[in-house]
Amino acid sequence: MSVDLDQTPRSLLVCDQSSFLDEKNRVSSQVEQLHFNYKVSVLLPECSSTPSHLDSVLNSFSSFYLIRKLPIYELLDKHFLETSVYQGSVYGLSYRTRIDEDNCVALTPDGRLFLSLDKDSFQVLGVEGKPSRFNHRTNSRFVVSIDLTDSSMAPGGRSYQRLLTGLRSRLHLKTDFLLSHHPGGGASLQPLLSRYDWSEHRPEVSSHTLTHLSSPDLQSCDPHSFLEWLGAVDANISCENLSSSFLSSLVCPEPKTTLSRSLRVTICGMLLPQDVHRLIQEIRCYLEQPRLESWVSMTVHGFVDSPISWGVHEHGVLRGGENFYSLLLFHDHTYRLHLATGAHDTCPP
Amino acid sequence: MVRWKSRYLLCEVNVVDRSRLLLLDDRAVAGAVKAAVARIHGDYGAALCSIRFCVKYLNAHTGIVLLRFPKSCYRILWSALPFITSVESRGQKIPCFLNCLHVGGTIRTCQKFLVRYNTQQLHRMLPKCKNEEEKQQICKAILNCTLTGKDKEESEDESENEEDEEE
Amino acid sequence: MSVFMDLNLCSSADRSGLRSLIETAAHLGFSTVAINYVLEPTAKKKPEIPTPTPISDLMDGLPIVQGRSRPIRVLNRLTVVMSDASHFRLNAAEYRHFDLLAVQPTTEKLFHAACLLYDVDIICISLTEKLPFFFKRAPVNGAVDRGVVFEVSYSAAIRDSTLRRYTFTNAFSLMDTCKGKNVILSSAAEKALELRGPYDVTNLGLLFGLSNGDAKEAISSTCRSVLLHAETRKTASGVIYTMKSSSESSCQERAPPECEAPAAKRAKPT
Amino acid sequence: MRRDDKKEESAVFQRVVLKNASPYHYMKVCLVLGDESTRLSAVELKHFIITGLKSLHGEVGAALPFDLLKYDEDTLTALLRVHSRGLVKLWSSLTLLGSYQSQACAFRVLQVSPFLLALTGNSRELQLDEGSASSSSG
Repeated sequence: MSVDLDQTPRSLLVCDQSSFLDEKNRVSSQVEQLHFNYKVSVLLPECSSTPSHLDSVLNSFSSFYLIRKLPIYELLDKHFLETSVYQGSVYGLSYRTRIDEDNCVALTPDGRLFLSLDKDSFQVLGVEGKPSRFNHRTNSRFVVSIDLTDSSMAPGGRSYQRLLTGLRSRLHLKTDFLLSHHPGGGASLQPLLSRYDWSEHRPEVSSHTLTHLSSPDLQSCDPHSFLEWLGAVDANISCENLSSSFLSSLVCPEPKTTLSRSLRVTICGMLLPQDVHRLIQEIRCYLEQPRLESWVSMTVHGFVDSPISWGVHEHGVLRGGENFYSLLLFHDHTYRLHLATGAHDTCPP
Repeated sequence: MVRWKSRYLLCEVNVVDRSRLLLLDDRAVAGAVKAAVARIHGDYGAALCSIRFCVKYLNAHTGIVLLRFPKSCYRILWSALPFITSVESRGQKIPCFLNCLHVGGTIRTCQKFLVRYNTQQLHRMLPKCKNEEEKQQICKAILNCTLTGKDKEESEDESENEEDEEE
Repeated sequence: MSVFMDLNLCSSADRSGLRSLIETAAHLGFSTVAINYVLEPTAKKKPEIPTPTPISDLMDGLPIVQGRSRPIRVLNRLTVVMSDASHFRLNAAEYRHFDLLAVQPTTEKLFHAACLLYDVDIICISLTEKLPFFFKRAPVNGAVDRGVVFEVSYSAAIRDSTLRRYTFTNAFSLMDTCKGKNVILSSAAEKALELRGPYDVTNLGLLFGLSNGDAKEAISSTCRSVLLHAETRKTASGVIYTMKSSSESSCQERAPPECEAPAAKRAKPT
Repeated sequence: MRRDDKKEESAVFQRVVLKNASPYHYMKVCLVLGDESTRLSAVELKHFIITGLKSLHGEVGAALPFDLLKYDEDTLTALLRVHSRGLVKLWSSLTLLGSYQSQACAFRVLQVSPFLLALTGNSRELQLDEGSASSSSG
């Protein structure tokens, strides 16, 4: 044992640079793989009001439902499986549960159910799972991952029955649950909703005008300074400091330019990757017209307490469960993508 | 049996007036180290400095001190040593600074180093003797001391008894 | 990881103070807290073992844990400060009123006995004075094997600079001996402003010489195993659990909610 | 700190993975005072934090550079930036600060992250119960 107060937990930042015109670009798969998005924030330089196209896309983001005290075995309901899960594009995530403390549940659009359980619950449930990757000395957290579309999980089958009785009569897992589905998928959630206390929520859109914003040179700026600057813009932090100032020495990286009027639009709630993808397409159209500044930046934050982040990779919280990406789009269809995760996470795709 | 791992720092107390070295004692040096650590590293440092810290050996004649720190935090404690500017002993303030000569894992390695170091010093000093007679005297004195092992001379005394290593 | 717990909130006669302590703990994100009653027998007088105040008397409804939809769980704990072996009575019936049992030995002999013999859940180390003894590996390892945990409380370090130094020194030598295993971090807070959030406590654990993972376990998983250990103390090796049928209603309340679970599985510490 | 280029197929597509390279950590903290009417200015708050650093980590701690990026006097909420190497020291001294001008106080650390952006999108802050929704139950 040695004393080292200088160490901080791991953090990862992946920087991709490519063009939408390049066939190998993977933006759409990277966007699709982050299933549970909490907040999207778009920064439009030299823009005074939201362009109507963007506005309509933002306002057409799918709404989501909050179900209070949903018993998780309801997700295995035969009717629900047939009308929703098998149709695809159903997103579900437990709400008001914390991944490092409580039992968390996630339902992904491809019909997989993820349960992140503490040791007691896991043993009581009695279903096969594996220890969490982020256990420390003892195995105190377990992850159960079930493919509901698999033939062995068909209603009536043995493993289906085992899970159902586990959830229904042994574990009694009940949580508040966020549920959403993509309208194109054809799933219907109403039968499930009608049985419980639920409410419908629309993602909240807000916009904010920033005047006299200094911005760094985006082509030469290093990733961390760029993300810091973007964070400062999002958090309304002034970069107008002297580097010798007592209170704060945060400055905009040189060389910098000043943007007279910029617009920041944020949308918050449980957002679907499909909608985010539509937004990206719309921003690309927006960039095609000649403008004063030829870039737009978009940041997407994932849910901190989701059992998975990108794809099916397990996600956890050590001190903060950050998982977000920031996409910087340019006029010439090139882009820069920064994907960041905290200590308990795998490398983003 | 598992051993408590320690680090021993062999330091030299440098003063202007060598006669005042004789005023030093273990407690004064320990106090000066603790005060410096508390000033530089605050409560946290002061707390670390009370775990198994002690002045293992002090030679007031030559100004050699051997400090023991726990291995896990000796670096942070060591970093405070340069900030010692004086040692207060018997009501007197002795301006001095500590010069760390060697860091060892056991007292034995420190002792070995000290013997070698002092031999070097002797070779450096000998040419400075005013005449041949003086040189002879010193050599004789040293030889006496090593042979009998009982040193009353003021020359380099290496007879530090080997302290038992803690188990 | 399991839920965050703070197994030491100082009890006091001031009920509103205690209420605000529990409320603050819930607000900070602790899901389980224990109210600590201290018994300090001296050579001259032997005080009565206190009976814990039922939570229902203290507050009407339990506060909701922040960011969650369930209320906080409040336990009772007794700490016996021992300066003599006679101060701790094995199997005293009065101890059964408490969910958790802790001892605070003040001599090396008693520390040795507490680690290896006494049927307790927690061994408190007085962190606010120079320890009269060193931690030896043998008794500490014995305690680790038996599932008894050591407690380090931080609120003294908030109050005063001298106490802070002792806290760090003693905590650090303890961690050196037990290598971060079987340690819980708790507040021992008397006032609501002496409580700190779970992640803050984790970070403070680094200064006590714990690693990131160990520090987080010290307020979650290890606390959970303490609770399980406490349950096995009440039961026959965690296999059989007896309840008096006459006072069924009161017992039922204290019995943990997931009672249907196979006892053997739940009772295994860690 | 490690920097490894996973692949570099052409000049167009480039992927760089930065591990533990974040130079700063960001903290969102809130000061709770025993007497709720007391107000601090930004300079006072920074001095107060430095006092805490000095008492816990001595002169080395007092010399630790950190920035007060944003401060709201009404809610006593602040955003701090500190070099990653100094995070543990700053955080621990905030934790152990117990009194401001002889009144009890406590710093509540709301969030810590190596990315400033993460502080603006914390899903734990999602509140869905307060109105704004067309609610129905069945």
